[in-house]
Amino acid sequence: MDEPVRDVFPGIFEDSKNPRLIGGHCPGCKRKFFPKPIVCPYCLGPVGATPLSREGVIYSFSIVRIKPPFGLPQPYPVGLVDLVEDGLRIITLLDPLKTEGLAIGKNVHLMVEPLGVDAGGQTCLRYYFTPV
Amino acid sequence: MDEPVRDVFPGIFEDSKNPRLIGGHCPGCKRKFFPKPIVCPYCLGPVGATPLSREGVIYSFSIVRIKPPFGLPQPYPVGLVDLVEDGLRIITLLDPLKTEGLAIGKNVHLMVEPLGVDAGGQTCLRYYFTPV
Amino acid sequence: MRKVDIVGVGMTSFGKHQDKSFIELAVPPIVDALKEANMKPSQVEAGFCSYALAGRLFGAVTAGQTILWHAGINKVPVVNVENACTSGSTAFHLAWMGIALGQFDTAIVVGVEKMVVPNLGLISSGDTEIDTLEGLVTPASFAMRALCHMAEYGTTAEQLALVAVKNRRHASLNQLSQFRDPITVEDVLRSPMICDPLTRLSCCPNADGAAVVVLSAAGRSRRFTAKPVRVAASVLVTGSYENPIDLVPWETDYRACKKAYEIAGLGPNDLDVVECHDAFTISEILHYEAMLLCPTGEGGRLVETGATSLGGTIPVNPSGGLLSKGHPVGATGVAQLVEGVRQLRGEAGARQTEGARVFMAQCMGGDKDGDARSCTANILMNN
Amino acid sequence: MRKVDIVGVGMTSFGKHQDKSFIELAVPPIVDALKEANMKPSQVEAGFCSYALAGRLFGAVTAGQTILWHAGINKVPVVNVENACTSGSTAFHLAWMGIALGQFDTAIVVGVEKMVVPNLGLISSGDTEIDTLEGLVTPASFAMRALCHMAEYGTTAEQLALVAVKNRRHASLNQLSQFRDPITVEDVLRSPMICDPLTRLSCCPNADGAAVVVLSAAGRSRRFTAKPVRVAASVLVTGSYENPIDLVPWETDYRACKKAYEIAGLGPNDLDVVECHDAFTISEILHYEAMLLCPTGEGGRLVETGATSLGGTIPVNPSGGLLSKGHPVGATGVAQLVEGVRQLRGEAGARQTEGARVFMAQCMGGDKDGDARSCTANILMNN
Ligand SMILES: [Zn+2]
Ligand SMILES: [Zn+2]
Repeated sequence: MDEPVRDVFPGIFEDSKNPRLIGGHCPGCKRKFFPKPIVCPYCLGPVGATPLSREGVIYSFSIVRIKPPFGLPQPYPVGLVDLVEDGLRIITLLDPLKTEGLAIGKNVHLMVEPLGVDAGGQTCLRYYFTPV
Repeated sequence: MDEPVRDVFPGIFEDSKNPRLIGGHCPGCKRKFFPKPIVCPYCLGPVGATPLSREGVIYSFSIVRIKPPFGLPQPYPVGLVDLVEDGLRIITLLDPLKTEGLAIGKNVHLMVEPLGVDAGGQTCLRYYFTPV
Repeated sequence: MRKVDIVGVGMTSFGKHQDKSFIELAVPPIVDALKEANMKPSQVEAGFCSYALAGRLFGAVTAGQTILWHAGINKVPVVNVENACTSGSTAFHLAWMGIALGQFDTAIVVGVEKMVVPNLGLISSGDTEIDTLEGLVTPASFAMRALCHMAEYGTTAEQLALVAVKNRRHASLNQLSQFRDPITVEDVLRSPMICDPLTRLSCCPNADGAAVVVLSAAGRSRRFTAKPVRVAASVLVTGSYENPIDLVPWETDYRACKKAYEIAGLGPNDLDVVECHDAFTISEILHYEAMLLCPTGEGGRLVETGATSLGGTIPVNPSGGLLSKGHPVGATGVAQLVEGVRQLRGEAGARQTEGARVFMAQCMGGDKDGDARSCTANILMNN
Repeated sequence: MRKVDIVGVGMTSFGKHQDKSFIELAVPPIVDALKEANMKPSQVEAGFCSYALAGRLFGAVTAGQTILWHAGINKVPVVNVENACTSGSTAFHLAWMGIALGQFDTAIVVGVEKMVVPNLGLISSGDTEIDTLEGLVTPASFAMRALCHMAEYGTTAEQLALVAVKNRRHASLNQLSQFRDPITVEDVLRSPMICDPLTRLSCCPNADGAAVVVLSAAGRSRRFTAKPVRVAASVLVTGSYENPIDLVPWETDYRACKKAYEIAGLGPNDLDVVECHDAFTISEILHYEAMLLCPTGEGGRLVETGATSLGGTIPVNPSGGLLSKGHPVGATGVAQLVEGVRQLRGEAGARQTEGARVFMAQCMGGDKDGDARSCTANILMNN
């Protein structure tokens, strides 16, 4: 049997049929974070793990046309996406098959698929957002 | 035809039948240096190239028994050798075939031979001192 | 707090120096700067050396000590500083601080980087950071800023391109710049797309280079030079990294510049000439706004007016900027100050800003969560 | 010049931390040190972070900013410092300088390194330096010092080994040390030869680790802690690199320690406890002599008397030293100060030096031409 494909970075998403990014939540400050910080930067208290919204809105984006890092497709889009429910703006890969028609304000949702390689050069699961 | 074997570092020795290290000489300060510095550190004036003495005396040494860098033999000796004529004490490889009988005060003389690889992994000429 | 002057400067050309090692590159401009300052190596009381990539590329450690030894400087405190693109301006800040506060009377700052090497790869915010793993290359983060600026303020691709065109025109007057041939807006727009909307000519090239500044307590600076240049303010800050963060306006940039103005007791109208961190065309436009050369959102229109060209009301990047010179990371922040000193001394030749009395250098570096990890603002003036 | 106090410290255990990234390693001791100091992140006015190898190993740039952000510290000046084995003590020196001279009132120093990684390779003075290419690995340069010391002063292999035995005995009392099982002189002498006469147990092991110190202007330190520890002297020097240079005695080492004594107005007899840079057994013996704990050449006999053991007249490396803890380069110099603070506060538990009032930390790093490129000496005391 094949070994399961690893996550690009440990602990940052759940890979189920309906994937979720795993952020942090400070019970003291009521703030959310992505990725989950080591402690809460506001009160230095412990931070719990919390799944984040699957739905986002593009704040800004670009299409990277140079030779891609980590075995990503050429070209690939990257963006800052607002997770409106969580009050977070996160840096994320966007769907490499949908470089056309991206725009500020466009609704996107989360995907987790095998895509590119990790820092060690192994095929891995990556999260990205795709236009709805 | 084979390409000529490169020097471990450009410009630090002449590889003739009687090899010489190439040091620096400041005409102002009358000081010698090895390797040749970019300018004279004492007066910041230009430094000429000068061949150094082939004969040296061991000031101190050690035998490196760990996994060697740059494809050197295991073990290999390294030392600080006084070039008495030049008033210089220099760090140098010692003869890897003569790790026995090395001692402080022992007379040594300069050799240049293909030995190990350079920073780029290519076989190269290296200088070393061998017991007389 | 004591006043501090720059009493000598030196720099290599920026570009390819394939024949020289990282160490060899740094030594001649030290010798030049000391000569200019009429200062002996033994009179230098502290050394600050900046390089950001040589550890990774060449296994360099404590390289500043070796570099300074080559120029006859030993025994004194030497510190090697890394602060991404602000490495050089941070080294300068520390040297200024030590003199201003009386720890030493003279100091030398050496910024150096050798980047035109086969194994350079992409420069990112760290190989194991999630942003990097998710494909955030440096030009993309500036491309996203550009898109926001265009959407929010109506800035055009042509206005962005004009930054590169202007800086190349300036560079044509600077023998030390890597690229000196004039380019047009069309050239910029038609060069290969790197990260939409930034084309190749919208991004600064790599370079090898070194730059040096020698500092003295102001009370002693006339022993060294007839033309000391005063450090009116030296500011270093890090980002706020608030989330959600707005890409424009750039709070960290505004904060650093504002603090420098306050310390110097000056405002944007007092500036005669500026060098800023034009790593990308959009960067210069953002920095105009942070330096308050124009209201937020007006940067694109400002470059269009010609105000920031040589001969305009406030020339920006007379040296040609990073866009023309290239960006040897550890040297960049020091080279900006070298240009400032030459402008203030009236020694900038064909690119001289007439009667320049006040100069500002703005520098930024290190991406994190849509913010900069480091930003410096240094103001120099004649006295 | 203002007086400066240490008001909080923290450190990880030194050893293998395979589950933690370089960044993750550094954050918990910051949190601990701030708690100890009863200081909020927003009260920290400047940050100095030291790492020497993370650029090479992980492509890290401006990592200090990221580390400090994780502990809630943003906006303030942050500098990343590299000074080989003295990276941490140099970062401390800069933080001390900024407070002593009034640039800021509080500062944090974070030293961190992650070295237990597969791709570490040999640490040398730079991959392209001639010494390195000619086979000079770091243990060899200390082995040559050992040989000189033995030939000139009659120091024995057993005396050298006693340094490792003593430090391991100390380490058995320190939960944070990587190696804690007692060893004998025979163990040291029979462990595999690395560079004659230095065996494996004569050389410090690699480690991952982080250490943190929080500083305050003395006038305010009681707001933060009931047990502030005063910085009596902080000295940074570089080598003289004279040629020919004598390997023993080590002029640069003597010069740094002498300067620290002068600034503190103290002498070796005033010291109660010491941490020094025992990267190799011979190093500690050389440092005894440079710190004037004994006359030149007598270091081997000093360790034999037990004077430098816990319970002796001047315990050296009560923490277990680099030989037991390991040597995470960027963290080492800060960890020495953490041990000093704990000793002076009377919080060192089973390894406490009774009534310790004055502590010295000596650190050295970066080989060049038979000299050190950097040497620091810091004296701490109760007040
Ligand atoms: Zn919180
Ligand atoms: Zn000379």
